Amino acid sequence: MSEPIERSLFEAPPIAEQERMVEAILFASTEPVTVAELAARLPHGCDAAEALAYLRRRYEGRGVRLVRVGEAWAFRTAPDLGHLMQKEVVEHRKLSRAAIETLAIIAYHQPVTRAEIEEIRGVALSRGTIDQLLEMEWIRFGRRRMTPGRPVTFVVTETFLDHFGLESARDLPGLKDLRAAGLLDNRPLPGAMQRPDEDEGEAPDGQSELFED
Amino acid sequence: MSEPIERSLFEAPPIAEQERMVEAILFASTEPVTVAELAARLPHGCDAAEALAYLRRRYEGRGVRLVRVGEAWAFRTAPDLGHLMQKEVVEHRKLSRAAIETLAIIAYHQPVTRAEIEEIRGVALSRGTIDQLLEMEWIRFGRRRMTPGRPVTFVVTETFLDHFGLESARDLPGLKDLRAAGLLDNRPLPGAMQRPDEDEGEAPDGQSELFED
Amino acid sequence: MSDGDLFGALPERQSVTERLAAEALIVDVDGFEGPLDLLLTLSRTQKVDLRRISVLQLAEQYLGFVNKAKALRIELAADYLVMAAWLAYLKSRLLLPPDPTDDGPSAEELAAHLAYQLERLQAMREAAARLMARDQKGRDFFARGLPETVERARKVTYSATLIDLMRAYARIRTKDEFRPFVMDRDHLFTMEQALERMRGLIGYAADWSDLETWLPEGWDTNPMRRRSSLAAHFAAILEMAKRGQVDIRQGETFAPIQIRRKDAG
Repeated sequence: MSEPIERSLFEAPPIAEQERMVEAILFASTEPVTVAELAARLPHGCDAAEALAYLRRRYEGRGVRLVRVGEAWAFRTAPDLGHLMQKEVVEHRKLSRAAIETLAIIAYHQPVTRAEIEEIRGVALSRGTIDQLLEMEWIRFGRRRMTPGRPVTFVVTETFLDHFGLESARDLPGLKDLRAAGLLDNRPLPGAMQRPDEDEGEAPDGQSELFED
Repeated sequence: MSEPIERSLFEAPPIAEQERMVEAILFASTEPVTVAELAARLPHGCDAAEALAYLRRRYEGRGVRLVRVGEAWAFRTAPDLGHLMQKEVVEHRKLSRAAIETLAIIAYHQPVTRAEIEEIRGVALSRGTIDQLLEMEWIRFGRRRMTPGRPVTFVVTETFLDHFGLESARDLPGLKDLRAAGLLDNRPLPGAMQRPDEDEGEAPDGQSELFED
Repeated sequence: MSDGDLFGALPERQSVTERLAAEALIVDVDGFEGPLDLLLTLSRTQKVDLRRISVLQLAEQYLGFVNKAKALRIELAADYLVMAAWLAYLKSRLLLPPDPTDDGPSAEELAAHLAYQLERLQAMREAAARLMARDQKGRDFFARGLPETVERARKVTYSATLIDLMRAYARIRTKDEFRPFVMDRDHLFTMEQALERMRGLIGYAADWSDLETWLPEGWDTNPMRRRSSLAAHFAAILEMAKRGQVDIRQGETFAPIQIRRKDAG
């Protein structure tokens, strides 16, 4: 698009360029933008209203439209495509401390039983916590432990690895790595080296497999 | 635009309509959307990759561009219009020189261990440097190295690619020249533990995997 | 070691500005990120491509630097001294004829490796600079500012990052290791102690009473001990209030804090 006739007497950019500018501003803005605000942000001599009009025409019939919200303008997806947005409507919440701790224990100690989780955390595990993690498909049931009562065990899933960007549970950093990354207070400095017993010591079986380095 | 020839034998919408749909989905999201996710959200029989190709062409030269980030796609404002966006600028914690160098070393040498980073910089990594980069989600843990001690490795993330406008880690500036100059080799001190035949050959595990095409 | 040879004489020919620069380095020793960084800076005074650097000359520049630092009584970190020892060794190896019985790496190989390390560090510095000079998100280009959500089929997703996960694990695995840092343990009353103590005593607090009357004997006179025990007991009763074991009230700002046992049921 080139409209040399539209060139302002000042040094305003061509209208096609002004349209690009308005497009970028409206796209990046966190709320609808008024014509006055647009004018204030465009270089001197620009005609925000005209650029808007061009832009609006350009998006006619597209998947996104330029719509007026009160006195301001914003991009919105075309109403007929609303059904595609269903997956977008997710509410993000942080996992509770209990859930994240339980998850961490399962990830590091898997396969692990409920009793073992409780022992490590030192508190009883509420039913909802495990249910929640199961529902999120971050953990699943593993093999039953061949001990009295044959308790079920928990392990982490592919979905879990995917979410945390891990290729396998073995790639989870060990305590030594956590210390090195500064995630762990290591006041007794190279603690991992000096007192290996504290790190690996009371770990249940599966752990040794994970951390044996 | 209408391309009746493109009509699929199934009930997939015309490609122009698919393009609109992809446009709407990508516009609605701040984060890059993977091709797989697009495919999952489009009606059955759609060709997300083809629709993306059309869409990318449509936005060439506009104020907003379609960019690739790893396996995903996103709309981003054209970099030449950054000056108009002062209002949107997010203040980043300023990275220390050590953090910036560490980041570059991880990006260019990935997957790389902490010891290798220290060897390249000739100085111990201070606590918190890796932590900071992890927290920014610019790096993550990669596969453990299959060497004694099985050290964890670090690699850069899609968030990193997105931040620096890179399609993939292969597009890092100057990567080819650095590799051709042998500056990305893992070359230990002569006579040090490793056998000399190990220097010559390939990059450490995984490196080839990441950069080979 | 004789200075009469070709390489040894070089530093003598340093210009005044280079010498000033070298002295400025000394003052600025804190600014260096380790011996390799210092070597890289010193190598710039040779004004040649890093691939053609004289490692021998560089070794001497470094040793000169370390000597000056010593003369100025500047304490150098151990790794600088380790590098100095290694460079002194390398220098002697480079100057002496090779020992035919030595089957380790030759002095030239060692020198070449050092040059390689410098070149690689320099290359990474430049790569880092190029990376940071790229257009960056949130500065030069921007994501959609107004992501859209449609009020339909609302689904709650819980998120957590790997950092959260690792911190959680670190917290569990090290909870016994954490201890408050104190210079003088005699004057410190911990929250755990206070909690332990209050748990035993709370049964007697049937009526409102000032928290300060509950401080242990011997901890209410010395100001430091008083402050520590008061803080510990305050934290302890907050914890107990959270567990529903105790009620707390305060008439107004800075008024005495009062506690009362909460009757079970």
